[in-house]
Amino acid sequence: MGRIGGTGMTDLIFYALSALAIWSGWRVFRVDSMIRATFALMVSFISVGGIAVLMSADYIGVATVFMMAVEMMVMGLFMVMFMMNPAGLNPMQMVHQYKFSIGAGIMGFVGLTTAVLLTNFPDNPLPENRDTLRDLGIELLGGSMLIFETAGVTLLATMVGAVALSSRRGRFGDSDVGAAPPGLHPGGEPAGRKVEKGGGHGGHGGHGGHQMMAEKTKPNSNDDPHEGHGNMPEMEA
Amino acid sequence: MTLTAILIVAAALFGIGLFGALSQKSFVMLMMGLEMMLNGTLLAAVGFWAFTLEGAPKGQLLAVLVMAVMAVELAIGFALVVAVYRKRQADVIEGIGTMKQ
Amino acid sequence: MMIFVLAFGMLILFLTFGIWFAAVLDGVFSRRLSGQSAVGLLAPFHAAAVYLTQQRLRTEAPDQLNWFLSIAGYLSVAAIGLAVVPFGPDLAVIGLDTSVVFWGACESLIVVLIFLHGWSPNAPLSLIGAYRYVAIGLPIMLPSMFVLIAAAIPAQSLDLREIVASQETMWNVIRQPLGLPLFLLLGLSLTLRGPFDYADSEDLAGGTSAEDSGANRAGWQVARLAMLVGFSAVASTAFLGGYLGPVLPGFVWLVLKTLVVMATVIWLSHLLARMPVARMLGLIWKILLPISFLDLLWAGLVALA
Amino acid sequence: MGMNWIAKLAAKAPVPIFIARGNDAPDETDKLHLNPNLSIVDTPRAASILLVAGTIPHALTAHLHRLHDQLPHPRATIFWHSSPTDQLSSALGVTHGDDLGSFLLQTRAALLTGERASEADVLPDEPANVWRGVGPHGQGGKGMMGGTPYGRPMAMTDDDMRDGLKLDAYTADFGPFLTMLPSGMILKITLQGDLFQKVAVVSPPYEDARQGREIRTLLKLLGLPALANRLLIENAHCEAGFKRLVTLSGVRRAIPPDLGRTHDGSDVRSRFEHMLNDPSNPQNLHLMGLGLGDLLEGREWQEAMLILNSFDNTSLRKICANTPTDATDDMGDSSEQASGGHEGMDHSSHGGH
Repeated sequence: MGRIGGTGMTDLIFYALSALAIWSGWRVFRVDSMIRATFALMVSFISVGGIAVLMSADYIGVATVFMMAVEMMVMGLFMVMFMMNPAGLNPMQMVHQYKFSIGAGIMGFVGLTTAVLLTNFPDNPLPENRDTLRDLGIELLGGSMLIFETAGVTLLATMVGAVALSSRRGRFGDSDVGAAPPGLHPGGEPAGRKVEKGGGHGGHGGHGGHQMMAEKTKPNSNDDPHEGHGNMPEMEA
Repeated sequence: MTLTAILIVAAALFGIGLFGALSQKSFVMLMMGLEMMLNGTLLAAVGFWAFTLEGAPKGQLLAVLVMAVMAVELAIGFALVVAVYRKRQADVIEGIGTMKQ
Repeated sequence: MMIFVLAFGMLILFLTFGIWFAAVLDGVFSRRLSGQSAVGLLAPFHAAAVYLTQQRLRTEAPDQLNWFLSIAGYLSVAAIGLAVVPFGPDLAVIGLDTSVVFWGACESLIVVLIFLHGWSPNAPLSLIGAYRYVAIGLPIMLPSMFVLIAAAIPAQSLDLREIVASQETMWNVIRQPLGLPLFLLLGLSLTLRGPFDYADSEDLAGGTSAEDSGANRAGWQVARLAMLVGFSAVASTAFLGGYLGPVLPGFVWLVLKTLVVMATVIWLSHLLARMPVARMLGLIWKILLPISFLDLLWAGLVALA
Repeated sequence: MGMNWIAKLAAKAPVPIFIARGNDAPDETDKLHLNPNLSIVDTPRAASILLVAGTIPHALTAHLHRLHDQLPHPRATIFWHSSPTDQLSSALGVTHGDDLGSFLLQTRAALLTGERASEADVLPDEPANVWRGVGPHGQGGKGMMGGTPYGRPMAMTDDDMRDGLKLDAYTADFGPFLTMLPSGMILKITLQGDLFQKVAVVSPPYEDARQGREIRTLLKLLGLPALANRLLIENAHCEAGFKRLVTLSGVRRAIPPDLGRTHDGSDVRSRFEHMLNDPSNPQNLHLMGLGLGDLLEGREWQEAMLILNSFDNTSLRKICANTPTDATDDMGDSSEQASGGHEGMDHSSHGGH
């Protein structure tokens, strides 16, 4: 399936793209700057898209680049929005169970690789000159139309769900004032489970309580900024 | 470019993603780990399609579905991040030790 | 191989000439509108030379790598966008079955690159420009993709070469009258111009490029003009029949049509006022997007008829 | 030292100048836009020459020096109708107005050939504040939030005005030479994204800051710089051609309705209309205790700039007088020290040559 100037060239491009995909994937979790992390992931996706194009999956490859550029852009914005330190100018490592995670990652890789090496895969490569794009189109709007349309409806439902989840107005009032269900009789205790006073939350705003917001009271909030940093992430190696 | 090579690359991406998803404290970084795992999956799906299916279009359909899954994961993930942040001002996993209330 | 080298040479020639011409045209339009005499043909070179003699300043704690990558990337994406355009039958640098989707990928990468350009200097005004651009740049891509798909429908192909071939009898601009105007708005947004210039606008003292100096500034301005060339070439291919035309060689026709599109975009950019972001978002989601649906619906109905 | 070919080409281009307006900037300052040998740029990063027009009040000289350091080398400063400050003693002074253009051209040519040395930085190229972190990277203190490296603590969350998502806020001083703000005005702005959260006046605009430049700034803010320059031509606002262009541009519809409404019902749209049709005759507005906070808070950047520039100078100074000044801030050493930055750029952002 040498698409660009013979098999040797294709192999070379494949190895280069693979190396780029893995290296940038690794950088995602090693850089301080969230923006760099996000766009390293994008580079990884673009490389995989390139490999897909090498394998004659033109549409899949190009659409991966298309989708991932947009998705990573949105992700980058969320990074800047929610992170207290998106540029990594104040370097920190926000990790937990670090050794276990490394072990799990390596185990995952080794296990899958072993499985790959020990399995005999059938060898039915893509025939030369097959119009894969046309195949895909016919399949999407032919035999597998139901699947495709289900995916479409799922995406629509996702959009509705995402808007509902992220909007401020909830069923029982504004979400940021601590939504509570109405009482069983007028003015009574909220129905349902009781609120437990727990120091389980914290994070960003909680830290704010540290320095500047200590005096700021937050009426109507179930969250207490003074307790907020009970579990705040500590610096780790 | 052989199927084995492609699958090993996919396994490596999956492993990195697994490491990221398990180790990162921040929600958004955790989602990047999940995306990375799906990245490996996508590569493996396309690899199988190209080398073992004789170009049966259903293989490409699988890859399209993986992409749809990524989009759904991202959208719902961000919506949940926003919802949790509104309620708790939390942007790390430890911030929601409990899901109650 | 010979064909590839030929096409590549044409691309470089086209891009260089286009950038120069766009810069001249921009100067002419803006000075005409402000009631002043026109500028010389060499003015762009002089202006570029000024930037090249200046020092390249650093801001405090910038993201140097991304700063460089955003400028280089913007320029290369412009060139890559131009590369999918067929200069003649079967004469494209990148001949891809999915070139329309490929161009879409370029569009979305441009949003990323412009964001990075505003992000990297670590300065408030440029970051505001970057935020605002993403808010506008992502939604304006939706109508543009719909009109491009509509343009692909009569060709029954996502290949720009096929799309040109399908316009042998009638150009898409006549067949789908809503397509080109909507696509031109995208062009204003991709090249950071006039009513869609939310990244580099005057209310932010230059926005994402407020901190650029010296060679960086020259590079960014050249990249913007290159993007204009790339966009205009794609627009004239998808809607104005690309290289099709009588008597003259195909490449000349393509260049002429590209220049017409380019002049229109520059003219619109100087003529139209820019509204605040929230108002523009309303316009895009509530008016432009439904219009692009109509365009797609129309194209589908015509194809079925 | 001869010129290389790039410098020779550059010498033929219009001189990029950045204008820092003083209190009594000469009337001809605006006309410089019409000079084909000059190009007036919006950011000091693009300029070769800093033109100081009129006297800069003593309180603002530090800002002027910071602005000076933000110009790329080779650079020069020219004081026009004013005398150079002590720190900028190597700068040139000019009083005559007619041949300013040719004088600027000569200065630039001298810079390019190296006859005239580029001016050195006035302010030291070092952080504005001391390093007050503890950890190896300056993160310092307990947890992640500890220290304030170089006086810059991490961004803190602030209440949101639109939908209650409490995200990080950024506070900085903007002005006094920013082209979209009235000259001399320094605002301490707290931003969330591009939304104005809080506004305080550090320094009000000069008494004679604008000389009818508001309408041209408004046109520039609305993306029509060419039309703004056209207004410099005598009686241009009466021309039919100009009026047609304004109508064609849709500029009236581009201004959101009810933006910056005052008590007597006038909004940006109506004030824009008035300035366009009757520029010599300022409107009499009833402001009644209206402060900048009432007008700007919750607005996004472009809207806020439109509101600011839709008032004539007298009204704007009245509004500033109604606005609490910066003294009320009790954040101590937090973010605002980082932001002595003129142009809204951080103080030491001119660093690293």
